[in-house]
Amino acid sequence: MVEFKMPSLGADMKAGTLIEWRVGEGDYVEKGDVIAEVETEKGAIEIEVFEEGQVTKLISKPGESLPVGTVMAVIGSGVDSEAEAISKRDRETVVAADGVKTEHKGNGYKTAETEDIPKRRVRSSPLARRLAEEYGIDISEVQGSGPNQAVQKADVERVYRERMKEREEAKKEADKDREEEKYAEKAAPAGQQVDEKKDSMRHAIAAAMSRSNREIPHYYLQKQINFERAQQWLIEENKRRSVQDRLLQPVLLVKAVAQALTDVPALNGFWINDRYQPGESIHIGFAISLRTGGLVIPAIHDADLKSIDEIMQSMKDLSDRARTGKLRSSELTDATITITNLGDRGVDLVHGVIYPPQLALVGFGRVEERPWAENGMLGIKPILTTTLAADHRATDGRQGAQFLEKLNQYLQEVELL
Amino acid sequence: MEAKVKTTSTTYRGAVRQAIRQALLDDERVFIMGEDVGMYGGCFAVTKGLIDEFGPDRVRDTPLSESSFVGAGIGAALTGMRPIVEIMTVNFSMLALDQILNTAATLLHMSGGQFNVPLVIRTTSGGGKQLAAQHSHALEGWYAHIPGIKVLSPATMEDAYGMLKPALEDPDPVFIFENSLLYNSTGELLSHPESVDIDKAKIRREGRDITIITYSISLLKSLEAAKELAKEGIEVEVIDLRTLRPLDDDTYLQSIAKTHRALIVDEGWRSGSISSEIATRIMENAFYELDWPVQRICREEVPIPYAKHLEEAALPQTKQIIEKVKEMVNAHG
Amino acid sequence: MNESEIRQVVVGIFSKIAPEIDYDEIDAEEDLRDEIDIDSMDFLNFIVALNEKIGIDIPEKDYGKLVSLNDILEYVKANAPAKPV
Amino acid sequence: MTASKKTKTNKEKKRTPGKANGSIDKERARDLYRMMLLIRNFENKSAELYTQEKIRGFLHLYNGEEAVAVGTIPHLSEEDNLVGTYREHAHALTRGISAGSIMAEMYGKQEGCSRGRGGSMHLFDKKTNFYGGNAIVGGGFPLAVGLALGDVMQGKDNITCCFFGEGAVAEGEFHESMNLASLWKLPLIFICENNLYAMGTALGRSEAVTDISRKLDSYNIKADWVDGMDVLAVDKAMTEAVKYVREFRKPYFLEARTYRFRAHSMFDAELYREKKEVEEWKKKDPLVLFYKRMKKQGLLTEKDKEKIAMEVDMIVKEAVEFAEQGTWEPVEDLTRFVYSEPEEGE
Repeated sequence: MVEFKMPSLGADMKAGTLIEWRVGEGDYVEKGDVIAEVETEKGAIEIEVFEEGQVTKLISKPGESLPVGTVMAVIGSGVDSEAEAISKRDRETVVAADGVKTEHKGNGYKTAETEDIPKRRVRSSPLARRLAEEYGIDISEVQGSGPNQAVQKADVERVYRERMKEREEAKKEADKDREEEKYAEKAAPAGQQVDEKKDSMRHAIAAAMSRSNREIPHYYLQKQINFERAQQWLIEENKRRSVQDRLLQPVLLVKAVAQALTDVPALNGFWINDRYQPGESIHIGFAISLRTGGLVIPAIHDADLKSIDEIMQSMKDLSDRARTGKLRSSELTDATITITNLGDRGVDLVHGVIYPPQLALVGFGRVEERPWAENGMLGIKPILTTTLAADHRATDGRQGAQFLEKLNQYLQEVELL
Repeated sequence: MEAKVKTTSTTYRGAVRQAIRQALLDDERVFIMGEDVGMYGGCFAVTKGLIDEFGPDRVRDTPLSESSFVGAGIGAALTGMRPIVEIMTVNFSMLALDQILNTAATLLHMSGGQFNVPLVIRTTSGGGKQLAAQHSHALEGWYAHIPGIKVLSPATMEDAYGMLKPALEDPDPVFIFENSLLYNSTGELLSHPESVDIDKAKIRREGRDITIITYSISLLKSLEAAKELAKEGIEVEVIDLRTLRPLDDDTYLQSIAKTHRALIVDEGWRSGSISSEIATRIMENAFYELDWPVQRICREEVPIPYAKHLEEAALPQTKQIIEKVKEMVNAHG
Repeated sequence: MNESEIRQVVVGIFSKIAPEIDYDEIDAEEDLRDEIDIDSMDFLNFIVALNEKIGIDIPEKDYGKLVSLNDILEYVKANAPAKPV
Repeated sequence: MTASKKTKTNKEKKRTPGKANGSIDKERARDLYRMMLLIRNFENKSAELYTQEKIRGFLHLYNGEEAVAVGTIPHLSEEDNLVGTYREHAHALTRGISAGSIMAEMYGKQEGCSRGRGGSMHLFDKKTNFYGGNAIVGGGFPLAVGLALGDVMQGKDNITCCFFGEGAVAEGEFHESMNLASLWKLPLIFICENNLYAMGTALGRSEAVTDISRKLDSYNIKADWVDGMDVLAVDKAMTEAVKYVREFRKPYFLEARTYRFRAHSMFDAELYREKKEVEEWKKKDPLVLFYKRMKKQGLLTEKDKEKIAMEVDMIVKEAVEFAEQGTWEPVEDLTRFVYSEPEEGE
């Protein structure tokens, strides 16, 4: 028996509100399954379960605000109980049998494939699937009205309309809040009266950054990197790639940072309980600012082990899901360092604020042409200004400098990344 | 109100006859031959009276020798004539299949482009008259399998008239299938009717809820169904393929992009049919437009039985179309 | 494709990236990145979507020509393949 | 099978003409006349029922040609095979298939000899080795060749009798089959029912050589022709034919020159022939000719004629009743008989 508790999804998370259970009592869950959706200050997040077994009891009710650590459900552990194993098998058989019945109407096909699929396949029309993708709707969340509950165009559109309505209302709410804030600021210049529940993401960022500024003694280093070779390589590379496979400059930065961290692991990890805790892997948090305001920092997992193309894929995926609010809780919580790239926005250089409890933040400005002396020759080169903000409790300037130099070296040989 | 155009009331049979007569008048290279096209006046009375006007040379009776007279049509076409060969019914075209498939359809290719065959074959097709297994085939779709020939299936008055001329003008073999149940259908035809485009399908009724893709007699059944369904607020778009080879994909694919549902009504058998082909093309080209699996109404996979109730059950019927459309459209609001 | 069709496609793609913008209101001569606040990932997504929708393959070296909305429309008009794929 | 049908079949069996032996006596005269009259009345009744929409599809009637079927078919043994045409009611009746099951077939009832699935053009009966009923002109030739071939290969003494119209002679299958039959020395009797019109095309307008029997020279098949309006002449010619085939195990070709009194099928304006021509041929009506001759010879009397007419009327009446009382095959069974299925338990 394992207790499923309200997880801590960030250093700054104190509580979450259960929006809905994605499982029912008696369901069998596997590691990585989404078990619930929880409203946090950062928005709705899908909560994974890290256990395997049968959900024996759902304790919390949707709508309840639960402090981190509250027991929300009980899960029977998966492997050691024979009864549970049987129940798992039964469940799979039922799903498979159902699949056979409805997918291949009466032709009696029973493929190994259907047996192997543990999760129910979402039945939908191709058009519904396409529309859901376009609207950024997770089709598995749409109630289907077609044959065998297949999701159809009308169903997706219904959900889309509801979403738009919600967004509209949220926008109105936000506008109202802003008005109220302005009013409150005027009325109470101290600004202590702002309702915590409103504009929760802003508030979360405020909390984390305040904590960072309050607790972390930052030191800052800056390095100008000749970006000519990297840029050249990227241009050549993209020339032979199809539009779909083209790379973006930040991919190189992410990969180079990950590589540099393998050389200087002291910057990769956390400062918790007054002590350095090394990151077990290199998960690079990549700041994505949201159009609706605020930012999220999902992690590109194991960036040092990933190829350039895999990182590009991860970034695409994360930025898509960041936009549609479909990031996984683990992605938002397990970064071991953060990169912020404001070059796109025309910034020359970044003085970053570390996201606690991480140890460092790497900032990139824009690549701009500058006079550059090399081997006694003066030329015009594309220059990238890189900064490091690091926690002085964990490292010193020497490691910081080492890191920036390694970063520079990797970016001079991007073809080897 | 559209400008007034002079029309005359005629039958499908009359329209075909008028087209043949006009072709015989317009071009001395044109002649028609087949079983009983002359003295008898045509098994379905399509050529009635033409032998009196044009004589037995140009309205030429043939013995029951389908393979030979179709082959002779190919030969005459090669010499510069423009023969219209009438095969009494598609059922008998089986006896000429060798000439159609192995000669007419292949000669141009085999000769490296030297010998094209400007031949028109007309025949009747379809079931529904209790003529039992050997006289009820609907093989248009089956013939559409053959590269090298064009397959036309006029369903309307204007096509019955207007398809013959472009068929005769075509440098390659064109096979025209006239459903024998259509011969008595009546309608308006322009007093001076014109040729029609034989390359394009036609939307015979516009609608937003579902696309019916069909041809020949099934078009009439589909339009009838559409009319009924409109009373219940279901707007069916009905597409008349008109030409089964080459298929005009654009028209039905565009329609599906609008309606997101496709039903194919095909009097031919289901397996390996023109309906299979269309369904496949929809999968290939419009998969992400589909909000419902492509459906088909075809003839049952059985030789057509004689008994009326069994024959009716074996062929696509209006009622079936109505029910199928409702099933496909009504599942949600 | 005519101009209005091109505009429909282009604006359609941007509407998915930046849905809150009223594209009739923005200044079509100004830098679109500023006008609708998009980053390089958004822009790449746009290029990919454009490729999927109308088959145009814009090389990276031409990105510089695509500054304003009008630039984009002009460019697509001039370079779009004859038939949609 | 219903009990009533069984009884009827037995009763009718007795009424079919007795074994042909080429000679004529009182009993045989009555048999021949009865059979021809049965065909005539059955066909007339069918025409009537067609106009009442009881019978549908194509209906091709045998009026005028009765002497051909009646003069030939009784010469076949029970084991012999018969391949008919689409104008085959007479072939079926003469072969001994009950009038009731033929009529039921034309009604589309499941009691019909083809379960209502074949109709007028597709009468079949396994018990009497009756292989249809073929609606494709010329389609029967290769089939008949195969039946004969199969029998020979299995050492059976049967002969196969194949009927066809003169129009079929133009088909390639005629020529191909004649060649095979001769080449392989198959026991076949080809009976050409030459009624002068292939639907609407007169023989002279479809054949370069109108003396059909001459064509068989090129295939080395013995051929003869006979007046198809004279049942005794046909009977005699068929006696020769059967004797030849049974003795020499080689094909034989018999052309019966005849005429159909009715149109090609029900829907035929007969634009291709003069009414006068039909009237001329009607003077040679096989029933009238035969009766006159038999009466003269004292083999048939006015009383016989009346009695036979009553018998035949009764058979036709019963056949119609049987058809009327027949039942429709359930629609659920529509797709049966596309492929073989296990035989029904008796």
